[in-house]
Amino acid sequence: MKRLLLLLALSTPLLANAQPASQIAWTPAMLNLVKKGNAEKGKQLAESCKSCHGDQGQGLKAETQDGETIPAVPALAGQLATYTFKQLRDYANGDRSNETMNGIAKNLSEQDASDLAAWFGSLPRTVGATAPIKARAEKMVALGDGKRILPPCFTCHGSNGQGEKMDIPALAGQQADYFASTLLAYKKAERHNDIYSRMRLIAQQLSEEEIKELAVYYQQLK
Amino acid sequence: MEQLTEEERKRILESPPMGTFALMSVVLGGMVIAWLFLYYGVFLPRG
Amino acid sequence: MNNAAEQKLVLSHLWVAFIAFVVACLLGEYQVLERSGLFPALDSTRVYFASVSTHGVLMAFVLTTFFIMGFGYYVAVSSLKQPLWNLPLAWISFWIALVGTVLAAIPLLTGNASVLYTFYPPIVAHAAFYIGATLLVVGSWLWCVIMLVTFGQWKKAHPGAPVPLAMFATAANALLWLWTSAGVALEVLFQLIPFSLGWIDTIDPGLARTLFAWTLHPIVYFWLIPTYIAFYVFVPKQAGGYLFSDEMARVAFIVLVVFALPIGFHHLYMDPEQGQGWKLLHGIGTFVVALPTLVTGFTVIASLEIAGRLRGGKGLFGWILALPWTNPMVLAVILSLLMLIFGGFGGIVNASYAMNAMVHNTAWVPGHFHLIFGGTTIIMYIAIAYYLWPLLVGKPLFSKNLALMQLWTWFIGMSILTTPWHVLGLLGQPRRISTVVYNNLLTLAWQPYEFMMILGGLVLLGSACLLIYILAKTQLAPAAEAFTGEIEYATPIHAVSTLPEYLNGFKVWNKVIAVLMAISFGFPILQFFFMDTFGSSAWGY
Amino acid sequence: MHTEPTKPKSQWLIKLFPHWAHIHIDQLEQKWIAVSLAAVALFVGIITLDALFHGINPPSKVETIDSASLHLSKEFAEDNLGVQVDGQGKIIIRMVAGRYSFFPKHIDVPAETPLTFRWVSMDVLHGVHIPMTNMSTMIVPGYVAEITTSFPKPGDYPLLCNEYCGLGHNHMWSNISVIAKENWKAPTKPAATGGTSHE
Repeated sequence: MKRLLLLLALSTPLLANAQPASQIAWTPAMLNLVKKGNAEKGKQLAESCKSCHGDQGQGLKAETQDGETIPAVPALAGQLATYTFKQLRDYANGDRSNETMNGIAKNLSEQDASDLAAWFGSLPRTVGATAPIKARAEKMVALGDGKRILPPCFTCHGSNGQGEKMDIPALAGQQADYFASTLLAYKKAERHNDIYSRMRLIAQQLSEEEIKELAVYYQQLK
Repeated sequence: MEQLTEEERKRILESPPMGTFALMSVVLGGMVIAWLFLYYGVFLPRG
Repeated sequence: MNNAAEQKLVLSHLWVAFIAFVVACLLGEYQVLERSGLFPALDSTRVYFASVSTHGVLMAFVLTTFFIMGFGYYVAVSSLKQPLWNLPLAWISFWIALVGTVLAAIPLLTGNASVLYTFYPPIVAHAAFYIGATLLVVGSWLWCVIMLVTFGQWKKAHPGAPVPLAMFATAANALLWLWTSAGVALEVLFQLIPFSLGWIDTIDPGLARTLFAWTLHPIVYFWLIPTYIAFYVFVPKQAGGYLFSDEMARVAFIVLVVFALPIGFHHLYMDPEQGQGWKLLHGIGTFVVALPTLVTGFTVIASLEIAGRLRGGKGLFGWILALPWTNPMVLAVILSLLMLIFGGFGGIVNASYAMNAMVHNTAWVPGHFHLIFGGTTIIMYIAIAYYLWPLLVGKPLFSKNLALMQLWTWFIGMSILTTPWHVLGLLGQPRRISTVVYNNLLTLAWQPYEFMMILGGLVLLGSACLLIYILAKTQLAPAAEAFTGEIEYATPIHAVSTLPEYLNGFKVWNKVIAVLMAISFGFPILQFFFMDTFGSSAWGY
Repeated sequence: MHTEPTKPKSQWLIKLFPHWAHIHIDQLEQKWIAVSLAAVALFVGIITLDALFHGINPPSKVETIDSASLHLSKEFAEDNLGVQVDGQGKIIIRMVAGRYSFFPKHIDVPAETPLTFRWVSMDVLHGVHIPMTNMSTMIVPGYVAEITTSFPKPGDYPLLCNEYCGLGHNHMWSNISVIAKENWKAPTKPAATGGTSHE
């Protein structure tokens, strides 16, 4: 009976007018699928990820070559498996767009995504280059800003930037360039796979300056 | 404390506690009034 | 009671209770300071919620349970005038409860159990927290067994004789606690522990809340009964008079126990998982349980009136001034009853079904329960401690004047603390917030009240420290003066010779409770197994 | 006060329980019990009559929902949230609570008009109330909390989370504008009436 209802619930969006932000729902079945991800298999699959995401899944910062900016690549090491899994599925379903990743993710099964997520989750997080941390960023992380209805970052992303159940990403050690471009994409609603616009609503309230400061802060967090 | 005769003691022990009744009635009456005020004066007007 | 072994048992329990109490008071003051936002250095949401969780657990579970167990042993031995049945079992119960407390304290203090003392699934804490809390309850169950066996044995040895009122009420409390704790025990054993260990994927928060509501109301009567015992069996004697009515006291305790249980849904008025008919039924039951408190108020004040008149008080209210206000027990009962007026009124408002929307989860609620628990209930725990300590350590009380000052400051601090809380509630401030960050005109009016609460908390903290100082000084004083006091239980004006069995035992009441519980909780619990419910997976915080 | 005992007219308790005759229950105490019963009966009477005849009840619609996949459901899809007017002119407001906000972030509603709120949680336990109004309910994951109320006074009100839901609980709030009835316009949204593909 429950399964039937679940099926119904999952099939209704096909009839609805607008697309939901993401097709992924953290039902117990979905959570178990991620939990059972096989890191060993993920490791083999991840061979082809290395060229962009690095040997250790540490990502890449943005680079300018011949006047063209090559965008930053996110660090995946130590990321929550649920988060990585959801992004891969969102890429596959077209709920998040990135030319390269959409193509790659479409060729991965749910099980592959789960294995990859498990593998990257098992890698140790890397700590990025140092740059001075602004007090304003620290304040935003610890206290938020009531005036703008901004909760402190740590309440969702963890006091060590370690992420949180179900799928709040770990931010510690994330490539600052990637971090900043992601928040900007949320701000402009170019990225929109956050359910109920949760991150978009927050990013809209942040200035570009603040976003850059937070990026520096989180890259250095252990 | 003045000494009470046995008779006075007995009388006190058997007399009904009018003071208590009066005191409790005032308190309970106050509660009823305050409750009615909150119910009809605050709760219902709030929608 | 002159048996050193039993004195040690009682003292150990009471010390655990009061140490938990003073630590919790310290945390309480930190919380009002943090919340005011006056001291940016203190602002930490993580510490705040770890602190609130610990404060609640220490006050509501540790202070109460250990005090009630220790006091129960004392009452059993002194009122029945016989040694305690199974002293080793009592010590086992003590250690189980203490180990449980420590086990729960570790995740609490390290911020791994910031789920507040009412648990809040589907947020999960570290499993050690639930297991520790369970051990504390298991320890208290052994106490219940000891109390009920003692009660039964005495009755068998004295057929037809009325059980002394103090022991009757203590046994009533043991029975109440067994019934009360069953709800939360079901929740913890079948939902929270397996959930926190990852043995089950989901739990239904609706069912969890229903089970907790089973416990949540009668637990406050478990805490309150020692206070009522002191009202009935110590106060009249200390005031220089007699208990107005022994029988009405028994009736009050029975109604309290029977009707405290099937009415927990007034905690769920605003919840979507129970229907309105059940809520209304529990609501009416909640009003019924106001009756024994009204009767208790009458009996106790009537006892005081007679004492005042015996001391020469005249006129309708002259007896009030004639009372011995410098007797700690008498002063405590006066202050306790004063707080009961306002705390009780707040409770009636909470209980008023749809009107609950006006105050639900606002600052009004902590204002209410601090007044009635921290005020009415705890001030009598303190008065009992002042009365028992000399008897337990064989030395006179360190200073009566300091004790009186301590009781006054406790009352004043509680008044300063809880008045703004009630007002804030009516203005709509939510409870359980660590700072006011809302940026809205309606919320700016709250600030001055926050400052008043800092003052109230400070007075209470000072008062709690003074209590510990007095108790420690009494115990550690050089044993120069021999203290030869005896415990004195109040005698009723009209001696009780025979009683109908239902006023002298609980067999029939136990069955009544079973029926009432089946009626009021049967369907509301079973519905979760018939509906298509969707469980929640575990979340952090 | 004289020694003459009052007439035993208030011996009703003994009449009710004849075998209590040998038990001492003061007549005044019996009177007090009668007074207490009357007060309690007054409270219970008002509450019960209002509940039965005026529909003044707390939110108690026992309706379940899968909180994990709300955004995939029809009713609580992101586009379907907020204020809508149904076929009968009834105003229904669908809101999602999730750490740490209410979605949608801001709504406009008319004053002095019955409003039906349907609240759901996408994660943990929440509660919501609007100060100075009776809009208050718990939001339990797995259940829809439905409450019908009205706002007597126009103004900007905060929507506050009132149940501990995690470390960001303090920050969980948003705004609601209550607009004078005559100035309020029903939102014109696509599929505002629910559409035809209902299941």
